[in-house]
Amino acid sequence: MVLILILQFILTPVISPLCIGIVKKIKAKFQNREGASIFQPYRDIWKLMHKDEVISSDASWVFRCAPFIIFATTIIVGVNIPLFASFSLNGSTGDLLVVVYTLALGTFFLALAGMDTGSAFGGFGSSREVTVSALAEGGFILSLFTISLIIGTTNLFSISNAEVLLVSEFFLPTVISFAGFFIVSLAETGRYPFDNPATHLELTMIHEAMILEYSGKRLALMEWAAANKFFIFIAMGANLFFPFGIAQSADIVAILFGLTALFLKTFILCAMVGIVESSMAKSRFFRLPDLLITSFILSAVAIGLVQIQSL
Amino acid sequence: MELIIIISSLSLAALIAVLVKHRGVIEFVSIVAMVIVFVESIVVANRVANSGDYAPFTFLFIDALGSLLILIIACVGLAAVVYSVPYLRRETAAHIIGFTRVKQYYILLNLFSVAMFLAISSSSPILAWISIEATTLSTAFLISFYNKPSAMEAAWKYLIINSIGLLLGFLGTLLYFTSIDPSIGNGFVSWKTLGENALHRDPLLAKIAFIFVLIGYGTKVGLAPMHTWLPDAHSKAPSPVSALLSGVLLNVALVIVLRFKLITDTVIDQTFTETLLISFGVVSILISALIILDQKSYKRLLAYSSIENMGIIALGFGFGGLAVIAAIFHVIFHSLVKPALFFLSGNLLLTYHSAKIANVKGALKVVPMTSILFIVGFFAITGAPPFGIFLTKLLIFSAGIRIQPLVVIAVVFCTALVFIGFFKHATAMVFGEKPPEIKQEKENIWLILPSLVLLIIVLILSFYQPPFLLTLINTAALRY
Amino acid sequence: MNITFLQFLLGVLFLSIIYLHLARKNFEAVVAYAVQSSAITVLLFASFLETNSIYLLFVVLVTLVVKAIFGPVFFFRLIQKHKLTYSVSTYLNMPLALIIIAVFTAISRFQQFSPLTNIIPANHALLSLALAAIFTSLFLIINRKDAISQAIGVLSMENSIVAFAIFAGLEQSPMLQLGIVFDIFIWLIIATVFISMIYRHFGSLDTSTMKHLKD
Amino acid sequence: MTNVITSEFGFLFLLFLYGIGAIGSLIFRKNDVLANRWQSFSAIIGSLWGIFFAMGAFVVRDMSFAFSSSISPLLSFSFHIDQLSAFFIFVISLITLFCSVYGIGYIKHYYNKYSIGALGFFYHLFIAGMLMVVTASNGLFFLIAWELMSIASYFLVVYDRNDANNVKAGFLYLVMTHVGTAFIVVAFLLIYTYTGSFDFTSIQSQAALIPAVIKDVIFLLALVGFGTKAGIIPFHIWLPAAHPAAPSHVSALMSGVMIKTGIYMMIRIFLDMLQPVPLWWGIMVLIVGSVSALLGVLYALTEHDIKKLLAYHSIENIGIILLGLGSALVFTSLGNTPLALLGLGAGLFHTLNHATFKSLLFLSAGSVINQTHTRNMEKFGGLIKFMPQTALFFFVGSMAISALPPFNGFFSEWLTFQTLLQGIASADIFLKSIFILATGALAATGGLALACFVKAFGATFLARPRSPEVFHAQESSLSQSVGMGGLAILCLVCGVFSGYLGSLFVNIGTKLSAFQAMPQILTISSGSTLIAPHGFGSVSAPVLFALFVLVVFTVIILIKFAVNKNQKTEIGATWDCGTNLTPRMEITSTGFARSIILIFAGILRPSVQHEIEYHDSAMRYFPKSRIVNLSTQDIYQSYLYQPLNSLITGLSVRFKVIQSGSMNVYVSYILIVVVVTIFLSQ
Repeated sequence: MVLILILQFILTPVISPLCIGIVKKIKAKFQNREGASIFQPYRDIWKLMHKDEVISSDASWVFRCAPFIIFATTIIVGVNIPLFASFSLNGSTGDLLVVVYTLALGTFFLALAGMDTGSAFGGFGSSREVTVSALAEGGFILSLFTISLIIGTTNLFSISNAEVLLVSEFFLPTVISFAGFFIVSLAETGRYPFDNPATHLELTMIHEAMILEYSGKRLALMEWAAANKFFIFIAMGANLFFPFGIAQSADIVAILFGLTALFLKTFILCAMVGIVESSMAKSRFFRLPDLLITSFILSAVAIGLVQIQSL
Repeated sequence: MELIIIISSLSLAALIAVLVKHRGVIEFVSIVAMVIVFVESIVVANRVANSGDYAPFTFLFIDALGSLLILIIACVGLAAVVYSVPYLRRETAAHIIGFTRVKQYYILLNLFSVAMFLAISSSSPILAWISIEATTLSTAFLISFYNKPSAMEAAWKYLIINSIGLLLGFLGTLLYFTSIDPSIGNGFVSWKTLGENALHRDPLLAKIAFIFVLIGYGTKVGLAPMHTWLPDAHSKAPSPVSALLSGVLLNVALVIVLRFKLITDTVIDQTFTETLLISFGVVSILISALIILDQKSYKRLLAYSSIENMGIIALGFGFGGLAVIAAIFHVIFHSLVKPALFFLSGNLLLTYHSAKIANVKGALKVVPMTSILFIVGFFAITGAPPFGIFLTKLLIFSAGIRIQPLVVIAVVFCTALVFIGFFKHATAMVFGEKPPEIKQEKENIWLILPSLVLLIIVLILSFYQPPFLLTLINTAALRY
Repeated sequence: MNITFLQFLLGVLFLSIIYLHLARKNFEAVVAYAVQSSAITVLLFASFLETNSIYLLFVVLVTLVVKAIFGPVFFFRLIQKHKLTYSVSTYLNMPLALIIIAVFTAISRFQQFSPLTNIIPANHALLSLALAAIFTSLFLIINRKDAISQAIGVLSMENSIVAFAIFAGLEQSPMLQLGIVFDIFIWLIIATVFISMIYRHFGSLDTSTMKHLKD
Repeated sequence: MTNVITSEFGFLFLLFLYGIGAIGSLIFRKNDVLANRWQSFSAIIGSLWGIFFAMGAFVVRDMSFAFSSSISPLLSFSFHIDQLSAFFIFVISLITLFCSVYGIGYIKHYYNKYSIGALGFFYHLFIAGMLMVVTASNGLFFLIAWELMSIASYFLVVYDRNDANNVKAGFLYLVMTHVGTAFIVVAFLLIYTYTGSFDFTSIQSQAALIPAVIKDVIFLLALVGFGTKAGIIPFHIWLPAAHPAAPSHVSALMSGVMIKTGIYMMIRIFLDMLQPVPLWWGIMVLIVGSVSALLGVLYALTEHDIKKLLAYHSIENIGIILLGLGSALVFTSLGNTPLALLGLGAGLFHTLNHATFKSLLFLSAGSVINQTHTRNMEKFGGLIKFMPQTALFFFVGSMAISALPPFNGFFSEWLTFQTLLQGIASADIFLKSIFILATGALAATGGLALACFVKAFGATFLARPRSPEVFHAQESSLSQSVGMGGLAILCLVCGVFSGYLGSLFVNIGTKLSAFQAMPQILTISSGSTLIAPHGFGSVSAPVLFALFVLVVFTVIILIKFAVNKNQKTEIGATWDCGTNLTPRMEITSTGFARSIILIFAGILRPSVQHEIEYHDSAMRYFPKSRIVNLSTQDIYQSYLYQPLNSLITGLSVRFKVIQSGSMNVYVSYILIVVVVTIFLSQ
C-alpha cells in the first residue's frame, strides 16, 4: 500500500520529461529530420542542475523561491489525480477544484516570478500568461464539471472508477467536453496554437518569457515543472475521459496493467499534440480569446446535453 | 391671569422702547419681558395640562394645542431676542443700520409677539383674525428693515399677498356665522359656541367656508400655491425676525386653520377637510423639493425647507389617527430647529456679508462652531436619526401609507430629494477653500448660544418628553 | 330703507370698482374709492336704522371718518407730494378687462356658488352681485401695475366683503366691527408709507419693475 | 462569567463601551496622542468584548430584549440576537479589533492635520451603528441605526477634507445611501400596511397576510435598497469613490464589514421574514450576483489607483456572496433544504473570508500609501525591498482573495462551486442555463481576480522603483504590522479549519424560519472536511495543508542539498538585450491589464489618449515625451446617472418659473386656486 503511495508521488516527475521528448521526436519526424532522442530532456535537466546560477540584483525572495513552489504544486497535483489506480489513497484531497486552483497557484507564482526581475520580457510574458489562464479557467472547470455531473461526484478518483463513458449513452457530451478540455490543456501548458515553446522571439513567447531570467538549478526546476504540468493534463485527459484499464483493486497484476494502459494512452495523446503542433501555425494573441471562448461554449453545451439524457 | 401678565409685559416693553432713548435699557427691558413671558407660559402650560382648557376671560381661551404654541412662541421669542442683541450690535458696528432703526426693531418685535400671543389665545375667530392682521402689519416694517430696494419689494409683496389672503380668510370666518343669530353673548361668538350649534348649518356652505379659510390662512401658513411671498420675505428680513416668522408664525396660522377644521368636521364628515389638507400638503412638498435643488441663497433655502415642513405637518394632520401626534411633535421640533438654523445663517451673513451660497466657502475654517452647528441643524431638519424629525416623518408616512399609498411613496422620494438638494448646498458652504478676503476672528459666544440651546432642547425632546408636555400633546391629538 | 335703495347702493359700489379698472388718473381712482366707502357707510347706516343700537351709530361714524375721509386724504397728499398724476398702465387692455369682469359676474351666479348667494334667499341677486364685486376687486389688483391702485384694490375688496356680510345678515357685534375698522386704518397708514418708500427707491410706482426677487 | 457576558447586560455594556470611546475621544480632542491612544484602546477592548459576547451568544441561545420609547408605540428599541446576528457581531468585532490595532500606528500621520478626537468619535459611532443594525428587531429602530451608520461613515469618508474630490466622494456616498434608505423605508411601510407592525418577529408570523404582488414589490425595493449599500452593479458607483477617500483603517472596516450589513438584512428579510419565497427571486439574485462579480473584477483590472482596485474587488466578492445567497433562495423555493443550507453556508463563509482578506489588503495598501503619499500604482514598484513585511501581508491577502488553496478564499469558493454544480443538476432547463452561466461567471471571475492581483502585487512591490517617493519608504510601524499579521494568520487559520466553521454555518441556517420546516439535521462538514450533500464532493483542508507543507519541504531539501552542494550563485544585472535597463522599461499596471481590457473592449469601452511633447513644437517628428493614458468610460455614469441628474435639474428649473418675481402673477395664483377648489369641491 505504501509502495503505491510512493509510486503515485514519483510517477509524474519521472515520466513527464519523457512525454516532452516524445512530442519533440514526433515534431522532428514530421519535419523529416532525425531530432534528439526522447530521453534528451532528462539530460538537459541533469545538466542544468549542475550549472552555476546568476540571479538579478533586483530580484526579491519571490524570484528565489518561486521555482520550488511551482515544482511542488505540480507534484501535489500529480498526487491528487488518478494515474494508474482508481482507489483513492488519501480520499479527501482528490477533488476537481483542488486540482484547478492548485494549478492556478502555480501560474500565480510563475507570473510574479516573471515580473520580479523588472525586465520588459518578463512583464508582458506574465501579462499574456495570466490573460490566457484567466480565459481558459471557465472552459477548464466546466469541461471537468460535465464528467463529474454524469458520474455524480467531483472526486477524481471515483470518476476514473466509473465504467467507461464512451460506450454508454453519454458518448456525445464526453467527446465535446474532451474537445473543450483539449483546447484548454493546450492553452495552459503553452503548446502550439497559444505559444511556441521552443522560441525566444519576444513577439510570440509567453511561457518562455517568464523563465528568461532563470539559470542553473532554478531553470531546471522551471523546465521540469512545465513538463510535469504537460504530463498532468495528458494524464487527466486520458484517465478522466477514457478510463480504460484503470486498476480497480490493489493487487500487483491490476496495477501493472494500469501502468501499461497509462503509458499507451500518454503516447497516443503526445502523438496527438505533436500532430497538432506541426500541422497548425501559432495564432495571433488577440485571436486566442475566441479559441478559449469556443472551448467554454463547448463545455457549456456538453453540460446542457448531459441533463437532457437523464431527464 | 398669567395671560394678562404676558400681554401686558410685552406691550409695556414696546412702550418703553418707544419712550427711552438709551439702547442698553431697551435691550434689557425686552429681554426681561421675554423672560417673564417664558415663565408665565410654562405656568399656563402646567395649568392646562392638569386642569384642562383655561379661559380666564370671555375673550381669552386656551386649549391644549394653544398652550403648546404659547410655549413655543415664548421659547423661540426669548432665543430671538437674546440673539438679536449681539446681532444688531454687530450690524450697527458695521454701520449698516442706525440707532433709530434699532429702536423701531425692538418696538415692532414686541408688538409682533403680543399679536401672536393674542392670535393663539383669542376665543373669537374675528379677534384671532384681527391679531393675525396685526402680526402682518407689524412684520411688514421688520421685513423692509434694511430699506434696500429688494427689501422694499419683498415687504410690498408680503403686505399685499397676505392682506388678500387674510381678507379671504375673513370672508370664510364670516360664512361660519350663518347659523348664529347675533343676539346670544351680546354678539361675541367664540369657538365653542360656533362648534356647538354648527349642526344645522348647510353642508355645502360649510365646504365653501372651509375652502375660503384654508386658502386665506393658507397664505399665512405658506402652503403651496400661495407660498410665493414666503421665500422673498424670509430671505430679506433680518435673521432673528425671519426665525420668528418661519419658526412660529406659520404654526400659529396653521392652528387657526385646524380650529376651523374642527368645526367643519362636526358638520360634514372628515374626509373633505382631510383630502384638502393632504392635497395642499403634497403640492407644497413637491414644489419646495424641486426648487430647493438649485438655490442661490441659503436664506431662501431655509424658507423653502419651512414650506416643505409645513407641507409635511399639513399631511400629518390630513392623515389623522397616529399621524396627528407625530404632526404635533413635528411642529414642536420644526419650530425649534428652524430658528436655530436661521440664527446660524445670520452668523454666516455677518461674516461673509453675502447671502449667496456661491460666495460662502470653507466656513469650517472661518467660523468653525457655526458651521458644525449648521451641519448638525441640517441633519436635524432633514430628518437624521438622533433627532426627532426622522421619527415623526416616518410615523406620518406609516399612518398615511394605508390611506394614500402612492402619495406617501411620492413624498418619501421628495423628502429624499430635499435631503440631496440641501446637502449639496451645505457641503458647498462648509467645505472648500476659505476665500482670501474673509478674515478669521473669534466667534462671539452670544451669537452661537441661542441656536446651541435650541438644538440641545430638540435632542432632549426627541428622547425624553416631560410628563406635562406628553399629556398636552395627547389631549391636543384627541381633539384634532 | 326699502330694498331698491339698498340695491342702488350696491350698484354704486360695483360701478365704482368697474370705474377703478378704467381710471386713467390716480386722482380719479381715489375719488372712486371715496364714493365707494361712502356707499358702504350709508349701507351701515341703513342697518343701524333697523336695529338702532347706539354702538352701531358710533361704528358708522368711525367708518365714515376712516374710510371716506382719511383714506382719500392720505392718497391725495401722496399724489400731490410726488405729482403722480397718471396711473401706470394695466396688463390687459380695456375690452379684455371688461370681458373678464362680465365673466366674473356670470360665475357668481353659477350653481356652485348657490350656497353662498342664498344664505338669505330673498336677496339672492344682491349677494351674487356682492360676490362679483369681491372677485372683480381681486382681479383689479392683478390687472393694475400701479401701487396705489393695488392698495385701493385691497381696500375695495374689504368694502365688498363688508357689503356681502351686511346683505347676508352676518354683521358682527359693533365692538368687533370697530376693531376691523381700526385695523383698516393702520393698514392705510402703512400702505401710504410703503408707497412713498417705493417711490423713493424705484422712482415710479410701477410694481412690474419689482421683478429681481426671482429664484 | 460566560452567562454574564452573553446576557442583555453584555450587549448593552458593549454599546456602552463604544459610547465611552466616542465621548472620550471628544474630550481628549485637544491632545492628539492621547485621543489616538484612547480611541484605539477603547475600540480594542470593545471588540474583544464583542468577540467573547458573539461566541457566547452563538453557543448559548438567542435572546431578545426591548425598551419602549415614549414617542409612539410603533417604535421600540428592541434587540433580537439570534445565531445570524451573533455571527455578524463576531465578524464586525474581529475586523474592528485588527483595524484598531492597525489604527494606533496609522493615525500618527494625521496628527496635526485634522482633529483626532472627531475621527475617534465618528469611528466609535460607526461601529456602534453597525452593531445595532445587525441586532435591531424593530423596523424603525433598524432605520435609525442604518442612518446613524451611514452618517457616521460619511463623516469618516470626508475626514481628509482638504482634498476636494474626497468631499465630492462623500457627497455621492451619502446621496446614494440616502436614496437607498428611501427604498428601504418604502419597503418597510408596505410591510407595515399589511402586517400592521414594524417588529421583525410579528412580521415573520404574519408574513402570509402580504399578497403576492406586494411581496414581489417589497422584494425589488429591498434588493435595490440593500443592494445600494452592498454595492451591486448598477448602484455601485459610490463604492470606488467613497472607500478610497476614507482613512485606510476605516475603509478596511467599511468594505470589509459595512457592505455586509446589506447582505445581513437581505438574509434576514428574504430567508427569515417573507418566507414562502417565489422562484424568480432566487434567479434575480443569481443574475445580479454573477453580473456584479464579472463586471466588478473587469473594472478592477482597468484601475491603476490601488484603493479603487480593492473597492471594485469588494463588488466582485459581494457578487460571489450573492451567488451563494441566490442559490439558497432558489433551493428554498424548490423545497430542497440541504442544498439551500449549503448555499447559505457558502455565502456566510465567504462573508467571513472576504471580511478578513479584504481588510488585510486595505490595511497593507494603506501603509503603502502612507509611505508613498500617492495612490497611483504607476508610481510604486520595488517596494518589497523597502517594506518586506507589508509586501508579505499583501501577498498573503492577494493569494487568499484569488482563492488559492491553502488560504480561506479557496474553501468558500469551493462551497459556492458545489452549490452551483448541484444547481446545474436540477431539472428545469431554464434554471439550469442560469446556473451554468453563474458557474461560468464564477470561474472567469476567479481567473480574472488572479490576473488582477498579480498585476496589483507585481506593479506595487516587485521590480524596480518607478518614482523617487519609493526610495524613502520605511517599513510600517509595529502596531500596523501586528494588525496586518493577525489578519494574515487569520486567513490561514480560517482556511485550514474551514471544516469546523462549516458546522457553525449549518446551525445558523437551521435557525432561520426558511429551514424551520426540515427537521433532519444535515451537516456540510464532518470533522475537518467540508462535504457537499449527496456525496458530491469533499475537501479536507488540514490534509491539503499538510500535503502542501510536506511536498514543499521535500522538494527544497532534495534540490538544495541532495542534488548539488557545491553550486555558486552570483548576483548580476537583469538581461535586456544589451541596453542599460531603466525603471521605465518594466511593465506598469496599465500595460499589464491592456491585453485583457482590449479583449473585453465591448463591455469596458476603453479610450486611449496620447500626450506627446515635442522638442520644438514646429517640427512634429521628434517627440520628447509621450504619456499614454488608457481609461475606460464609466457607462453607468454616462447612461444611467447623468440623464437622471439632468432630468431632475431640468424639472427643478421648470418649477422655478413659478417664483417669477411679478406680484400680479402671484395674486392670480390665489384667484385661480380659489375658483378651482370651489368648483372641484361640489
